[in-house]
Amino acid sequence: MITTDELQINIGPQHPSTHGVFRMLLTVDGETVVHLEPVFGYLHRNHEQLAEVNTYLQNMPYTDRLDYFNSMANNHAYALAVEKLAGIEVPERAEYIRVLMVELTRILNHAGALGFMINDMGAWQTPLAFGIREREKILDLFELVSGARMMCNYFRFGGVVRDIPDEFIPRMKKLMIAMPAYMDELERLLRENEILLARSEGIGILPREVAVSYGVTGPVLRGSGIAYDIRKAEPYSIYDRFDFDVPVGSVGDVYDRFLVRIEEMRQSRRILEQIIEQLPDASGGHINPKARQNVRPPVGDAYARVESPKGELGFYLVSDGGTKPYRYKVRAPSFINLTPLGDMCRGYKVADIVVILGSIDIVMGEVDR
Amino acid sequence: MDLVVQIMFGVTGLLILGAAFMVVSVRNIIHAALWLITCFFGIAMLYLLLQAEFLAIVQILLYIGAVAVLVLFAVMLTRQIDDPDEPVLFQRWRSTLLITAILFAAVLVPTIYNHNWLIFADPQPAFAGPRELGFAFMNAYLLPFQIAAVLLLAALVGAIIIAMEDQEQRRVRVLTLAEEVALRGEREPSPPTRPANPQPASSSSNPTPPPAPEQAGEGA
Amino acid sequence: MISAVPLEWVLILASGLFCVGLFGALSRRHAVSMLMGIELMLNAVNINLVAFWRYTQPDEVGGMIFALFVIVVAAAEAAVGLAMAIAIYRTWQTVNVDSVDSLRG
Amino acid sequence: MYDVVDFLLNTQLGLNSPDWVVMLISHLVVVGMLFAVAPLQVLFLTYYERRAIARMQDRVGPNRVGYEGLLQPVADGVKMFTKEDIVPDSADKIVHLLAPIVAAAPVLYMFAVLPWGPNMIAVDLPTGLLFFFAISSISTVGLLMAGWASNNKFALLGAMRAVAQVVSYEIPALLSLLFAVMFAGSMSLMAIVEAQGGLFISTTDVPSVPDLGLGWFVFTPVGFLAFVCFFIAALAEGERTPFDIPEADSEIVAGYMTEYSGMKFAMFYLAQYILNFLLCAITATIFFGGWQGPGVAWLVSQSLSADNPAGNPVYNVLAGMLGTFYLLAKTYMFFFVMVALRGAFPRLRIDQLMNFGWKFLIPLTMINILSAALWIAITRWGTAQGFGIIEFAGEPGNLVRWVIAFAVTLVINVAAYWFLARLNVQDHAARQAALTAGGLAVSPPRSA
Repeated sequence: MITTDELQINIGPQHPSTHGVFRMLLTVDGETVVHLEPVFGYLHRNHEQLAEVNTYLQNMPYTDRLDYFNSMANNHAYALAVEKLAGIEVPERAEYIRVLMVELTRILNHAGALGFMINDMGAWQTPLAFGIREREKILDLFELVSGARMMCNYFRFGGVVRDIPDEFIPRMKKLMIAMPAYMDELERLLRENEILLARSEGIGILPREVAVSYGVTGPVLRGSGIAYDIRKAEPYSIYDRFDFDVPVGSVGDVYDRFLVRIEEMRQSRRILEQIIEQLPDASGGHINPKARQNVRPPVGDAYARVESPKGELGFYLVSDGGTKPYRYKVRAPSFINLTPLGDMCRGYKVADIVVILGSIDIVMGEVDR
Repeated sequence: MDLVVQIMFGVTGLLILGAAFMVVSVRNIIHAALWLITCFFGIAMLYLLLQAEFLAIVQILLYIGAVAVLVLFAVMLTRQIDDPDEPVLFQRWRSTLLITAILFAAVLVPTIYNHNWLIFADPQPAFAGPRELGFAFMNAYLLPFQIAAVLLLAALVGAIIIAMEDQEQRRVRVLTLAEEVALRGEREPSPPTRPANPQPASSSSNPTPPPAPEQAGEGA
Repeated sequence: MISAVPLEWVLILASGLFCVGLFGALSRRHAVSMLMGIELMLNAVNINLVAFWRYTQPDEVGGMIFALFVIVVAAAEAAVGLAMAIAIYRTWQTVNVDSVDSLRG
Repeated sequence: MYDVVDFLLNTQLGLNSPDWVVMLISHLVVVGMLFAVAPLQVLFLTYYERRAIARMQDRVGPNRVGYEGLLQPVADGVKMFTKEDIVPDSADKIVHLLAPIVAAAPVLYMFAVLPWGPNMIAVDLPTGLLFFFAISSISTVGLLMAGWASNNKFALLGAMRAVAQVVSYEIPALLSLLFAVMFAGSMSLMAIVEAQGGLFISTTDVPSVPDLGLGWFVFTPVGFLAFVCFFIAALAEGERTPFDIPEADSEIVAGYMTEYSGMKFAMFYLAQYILNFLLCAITATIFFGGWQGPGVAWLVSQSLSADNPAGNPVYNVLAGMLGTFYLLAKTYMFFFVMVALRGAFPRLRIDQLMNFGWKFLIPLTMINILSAALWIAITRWGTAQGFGIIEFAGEPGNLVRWVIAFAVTLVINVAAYWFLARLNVQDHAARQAALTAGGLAVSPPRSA
């Protein structure tokens, strides 16, 4: 009603809700965002260049640090790329274990992402504690198999570094019995809370055409109504053996991204159930014994992509026949998903941008690399 | 006891006049507004000395809580706080000062001293609490009370109309992405109601054509 | 109070406040500053009203009522005045009343 | 308090002190109690809030300093005192220094009119309720000063939000409290509490009801609706979740407090917690009978006073203690509600907050004033005011009138709530439909 001066505000690089060192250069008119420019690169640590002076196996722990929430998924994509480049077979049991780990990762990532996002909306840590609680249980399982909770470094070319221990499957079954109740609880929290609805419905709409033109992937794209999932579109590993659905939203707002994430957790649980049924016994081995870890792939290039919890994660490798990759490139979903942020936030209020940012679910380790 | 009251009156008066003087003389307009609040506070103290409790509270509630905050707000909105090159006062401020000084010293003070005020020799203790005021408002002063209400309403409407811009001049609202896309007509309207659940696209049906796989997507 | 402080003292205080307010209203260039000067003058009037009520007619509420009406008018005046200051600022990008002397709307 | 001091000094010790000495001593005792209680309250409130929220989040909370962490607030206080006081280089130093004082001082004044027990009040102002809110509006100035003087955009935005929110929620808060003034016929908080004796039915409406100190205003439809409205407005005034928008940590860091550290920050913190405590206390006082409760009235009747010179001063003390206990119990209950809300809910957006206040709360409180007037007319007025029709003879007459008033106001309030809620839901639904339809009525794109 009253024309006010436009004001420029820096949100970040040090700010409670930028999920890392990230800056949003904001032009506001009153409380309305006129322009938003995402500025990143503060966390750049030379990941891709570093990879070119390391051997292939030495790079495996580095991929953990990309998206530190989902080290298993990163490992998977990188292992797939190297296996494609060097032509390494993976035993049946190893494939199952890999998919099992990756789907567990998806559940823990979505639980954490939802918790953090509601935290950004201003809830004082209780929803975050909800998310973290479930994540902790899954991290316990990861600790059981790999010895580490976050930086698992569990995958190897041609399999996984060691077989799952005996008590793993019973503990996982116990966890999975509790899971539906947890997911229902989370969904009720989202669907029935008036304030959460008011803060998420109609906020940060990303129309489907725009989403496609930006190359957005993952739950953000599916929230905009496009059923694109690499596990379906270009099944890798053994995903063609499982029966699961791809949830999509209709409007493309924050609320749809909520619901898509919750439904994806349910579908992941469905996959986990099928894995437990079909898991081959240990006789097949957890790693291809012929696969050399000090791999020396033939000259050529390979691109492998997986559906990481945040979207399409791809590794592009060029080999010159040596022990180190000649070129190493990461297609990081957080980075690509972050590019439409400026457009998505325009016209909304200052309070909404942190929610929109939270709903994109970025990890700055992956954005800046 | 008299001396105490006189000292209190003196301190209050000095506070009022000093703050008022700062209001008209400081350069920074925010500081002027803060001095104005101090002045209002002093006046509330004076009302307490004059045993007008209710008025003192209303003074604080309305002048400090509403008018002064409104002034501060308006100053912050206009944001032209400090322009060191521009003088604070008009060119002719000296003549203005002279006029007001003459008004004070030659007109008001002699008048006040020369007039014979009809003061009761032995006035009873005053009490005009909310109950007495309420009766007065509802009986003797009912019409002025209602006129004041109408005045407030008119001021409210007037302020809104003045501060509101003309429809043509109004700055166009910042469009959100969805509105822009809808405006460009690139998107056929989606169903008006949101489905109860995100519909799982059946695994058998062919999915929407995927976006082109972006190898080395962001163009390093 | 009433025996210790004569009515004249209060009246002189009020008239001093009035003169300071008048000076502010006449000589400041900033529109909001002028408004503050006017508020000071209105307050001076209020002090007068309350003083007369207290010293001459403490058994009636008329003085208080008038003071309350003045407060109401002052509030209305502040709202409209500030709206005008904002309107001026929007049109001319300044609140200096010297440079706002054209009669074009 | 006056009676007890008078009894001790003049009757027991035989000092024959003049009246003003007794008055001064009795006031000083109350003031001293308040100054001892207020900071301790804040210390305990922070500890209580942290422990309660920790319990909601499967954590333990502070449990290291002292028994079960009870000394944690003291340790925090020491930390605050010894922290470096950082003033930004471009800040307006003096205003920056004054802002926390201006924000904190008025809040302490508000204790002056709060009744702690029968005859336990620092100053029984005839305009106590108005004083309470007038004083609290001064701290708004402190927030604006803090926001402006810090020369920080987050702080300025936070201050703007704070002022917009506090000023616009003062209206429903005051409007919803008006009913108590009408019911009790006074703005004195003591009188409002005293009007709430009885057993579910206030003795002011039906004098024959046994006085168990339970005739709280919240048991009437008018009082209940006002309570709900006031508590929501109090959440906004005290900047509590879900209305903690001015200091939204995930958006504007800490709002107007962003550039404050050390003692100045502690002052803001102190002001906020005292304000929260006082808002809870005023809720308890106006809607839940304050110090009223079973037993207080009996103790008061046994105690020493001007009307009852034969009373025992022990009963004065006992009545005071019981009343204070009731008040604090109620206050802590409301504070727990605040804490639970903070642990459960995200915050609203500033425009949603404003919409809620102006479009829902204010109309509702206005209708509530109408119901209050009807209540007064039905229960109190007689032939003199032109309400002879409902004047029933005899003692049950009052009860019948009370029942009629209850029914009428209940119908009005429920209808008002239903109507407004429906209006707002329709509004919301229309906007959502426009949103999902993609056919938004928008102004043409901005020409460069």
